[in-house]
Amino acid sequence: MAKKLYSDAAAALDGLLFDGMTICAGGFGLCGIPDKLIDAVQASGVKNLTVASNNAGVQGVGLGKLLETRQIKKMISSYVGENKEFERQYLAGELELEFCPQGTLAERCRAAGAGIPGFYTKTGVGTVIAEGKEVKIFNGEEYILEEGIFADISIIKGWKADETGNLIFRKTARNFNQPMAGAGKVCIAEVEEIVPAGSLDPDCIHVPGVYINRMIVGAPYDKKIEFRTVREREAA
Amino acid sequence: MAKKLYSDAAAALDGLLFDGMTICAGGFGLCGIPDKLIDAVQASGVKNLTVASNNAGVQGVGLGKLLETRQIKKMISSYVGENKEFERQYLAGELELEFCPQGTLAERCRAAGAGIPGFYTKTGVGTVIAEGKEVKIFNGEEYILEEGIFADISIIKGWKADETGNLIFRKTARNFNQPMAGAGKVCIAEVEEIVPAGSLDPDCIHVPGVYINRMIVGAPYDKKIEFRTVREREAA
Amino acid sequence: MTVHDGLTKGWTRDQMAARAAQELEDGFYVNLGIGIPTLVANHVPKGMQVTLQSENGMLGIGPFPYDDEVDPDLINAGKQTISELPHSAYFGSEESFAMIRGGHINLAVLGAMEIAENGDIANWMIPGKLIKGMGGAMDLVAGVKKIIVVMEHCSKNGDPKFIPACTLPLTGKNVVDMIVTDLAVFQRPDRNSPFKLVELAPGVTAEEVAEKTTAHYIA
Amino acid sequence: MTVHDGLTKGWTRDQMAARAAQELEDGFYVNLGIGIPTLVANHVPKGMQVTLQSENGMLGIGPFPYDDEVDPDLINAGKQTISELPHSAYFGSEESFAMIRGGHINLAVLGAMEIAENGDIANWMIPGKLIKGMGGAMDLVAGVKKIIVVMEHCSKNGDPKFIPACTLPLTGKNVVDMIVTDLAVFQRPDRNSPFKLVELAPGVTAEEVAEKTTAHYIA
Repeated sequence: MAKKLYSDAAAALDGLLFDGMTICAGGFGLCGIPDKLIDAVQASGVKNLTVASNNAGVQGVGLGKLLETRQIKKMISSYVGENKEFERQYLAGELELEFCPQGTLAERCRAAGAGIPGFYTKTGVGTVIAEGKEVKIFNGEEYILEEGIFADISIIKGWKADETGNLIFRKTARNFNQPMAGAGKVCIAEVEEIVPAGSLDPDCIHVPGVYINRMIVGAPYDKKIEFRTVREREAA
Repeated sequence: MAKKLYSDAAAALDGLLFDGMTICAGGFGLCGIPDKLIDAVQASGVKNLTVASNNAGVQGVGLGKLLETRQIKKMISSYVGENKEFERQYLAGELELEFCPQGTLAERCRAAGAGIPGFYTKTGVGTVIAEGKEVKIFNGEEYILEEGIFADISIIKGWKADETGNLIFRKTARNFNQPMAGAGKVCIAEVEEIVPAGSLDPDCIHVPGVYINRMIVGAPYDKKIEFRTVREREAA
Repeated sequence: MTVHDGLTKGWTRDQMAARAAQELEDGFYVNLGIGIPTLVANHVPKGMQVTLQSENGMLGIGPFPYDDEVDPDLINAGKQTISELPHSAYFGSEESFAMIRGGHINLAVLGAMEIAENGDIANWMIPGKLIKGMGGAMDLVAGVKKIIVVMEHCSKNGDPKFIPACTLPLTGKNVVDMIVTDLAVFQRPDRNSPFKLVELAPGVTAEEVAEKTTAHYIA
Repeated sequence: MTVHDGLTKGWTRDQMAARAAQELEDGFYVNLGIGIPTLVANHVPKGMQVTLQSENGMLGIGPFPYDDEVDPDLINAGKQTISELPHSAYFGSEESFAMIRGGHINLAVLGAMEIAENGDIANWMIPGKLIKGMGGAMDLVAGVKKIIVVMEHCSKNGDPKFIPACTLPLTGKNVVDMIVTDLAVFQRPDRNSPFKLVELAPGVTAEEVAEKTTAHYIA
């Protein structure tokens, strides 16, 4: 049968990378980011990337790595705080930035994967986000047209997948990995574990295998926490 | 705390029904249809309904019941074969019918629930479905505008739910119940079992409780099969 | 498998399905329509992994269930009871058509009433007859990467079904990539090209195909 | 809970949050912004079931975890580690904003830099400063049924923040329903109506509020 599992990230990306390409990258902050695939994109040296991702990583972590090597030409993001190198490149005019409201970004990626080139939303009406966008009235209210983000590849991070690519996420590490899976012409997933077909509940598959073209096991993971917040355990 | 669980279908629909209203009803054929809620809608005598449902039931089962009592003014469906009473009323001009491609129907309901009043699709371009609809070119190709179906209520059939309305489906009984949950101003779900909060895997909730306003336990169910197809067991 | 008997001309329904199955590739995700297309499932080459999609919300359709395993919650798009496989996955209708519309399904095999030489297809409605609806057919032809039509070469009245332009209401415009009939196979490399006659069923001549076809094609 | 000391004027941050919490209703699904809005969670009345939504894909946010329960896969929209509750549910970002955009969240409490008398809000960008992005704020104000803004009445420079028209780039147009500041509460019954001063913080007079407010409102 057709094998989706590759030995490592470089092998899984082989033949898919080219200068000027568009990449959809899952993750929210540093939660659920496709670390190993980002490393391999960095190592490949591919340039002039347009990257759609909710955030831009932090310095030296996640997409922050691709910013350091200046491989990214343009980011499509909703929030890019907490990254000095991003700030520097942006202010120096070295980096293009398209701000996109978080929900609109998620929906634009989901739309592309679902064959929907455009949809109307109330988000951003009357703001700079609406500038240059078509406005249409539905039921007496204004909506703006937002377009699907059709990427060359999607890179996502899952928890477990079976050999056929049926994939599940864990807790809030799901985030943008779910809507971005379908947005690329090819979707490459890194997961913590590959399990035999039949191990996952068929009623609980987050991304059906049809969306997953290539996979790697990225374990072990050193998962980063941006803001560690805890409470005191009550005295017994 | 706010109680979502009602004693029976009539109680769960109390105060929500009115003549001329629009209802989104889950189910595919006779699989996963909200039987008990349909019975209660019938018993209420509410009239001139617009019902969005992939199919129209069969005679005496599912929405077929509301057709017999002439409570439906208009159906929005993708396939209405296998129903003589439907055929009779339609040919006699007593029933309006809006054909909607199955995927477009699912997406129109999902869109309404997601606050999207319209989206573009290639489905139906160049066919009668495109008549009167706005055409827009994206990337050199034609797409048509389809609008969200915003219903007064959604009636759906789930498998299990916890007290807060987190709900899961079973196998292909999920179908239209999933996208229709959000399309109504109020969503009423009938399920086979209510389980304590904490019994369902939080990573595997099909419809988060925020979408479910009222619930009933509809068990026991006498689930109907339209075409029973089997294979022979090989001799041992 | 049906073997051609050398006496009757052309392909049987099962042979037409077998011919369409030659277009399958390892790893393909495929949607099969009702009727002859369903038979394609019986001709998947051994060792090839082909995953069948059902529009009502399933990947990995298994065979019909044993009598004591029939489950009303487990049906295909034709509303027949089916079974699941180890790699099956269920999802809602919105997700099912997201994958169809989004071009993630490699191949769909469908029946048709008429195919036009430009690739138009009509397979859902005959004006004047009661129309049952298009179900998922319009979504499939609009979204799936490759569309194969399997149909009898002529209607019951003997009229050609591969014609210059469809007379029935369309299901999709310029969407068909390949046509398998009981007499022949037509194919085209892309949707800007005309169809070409690429194969004849046993005992069928190119002249006979030409006689029974009003569509223009490359002979 | 903070008790007003009778000496300092106006409400503390915690008291502002407590005031906003009075708008909660049993069964509400609520999204809380970063900063003072987060404190609203500490003031949910006993016995009332309020479910907190996190835009990164969770319903039912629990308290901060114990030190040995911290999980990098479980964070809120502010990227802080959190815990789950028995009725928690996880979903993707597309679903998270489907429920926000679709009007299924009852209430959002947000901070702001400026609120205009017509209900416009600016809370994401100061031109000339590095802009970090709007995150989910534009989606929240566009989609959530009721929007409460909790903010200091004046900026650090002493300039009014409830003003005739926003000077900063907008987050949303005519979307705010209620404003809770350290000095007063403004409310309006619907988005076609002007705001009305409905409550004064202890020790604050209507005259002082009028002095520190350039927006027109019903006194």
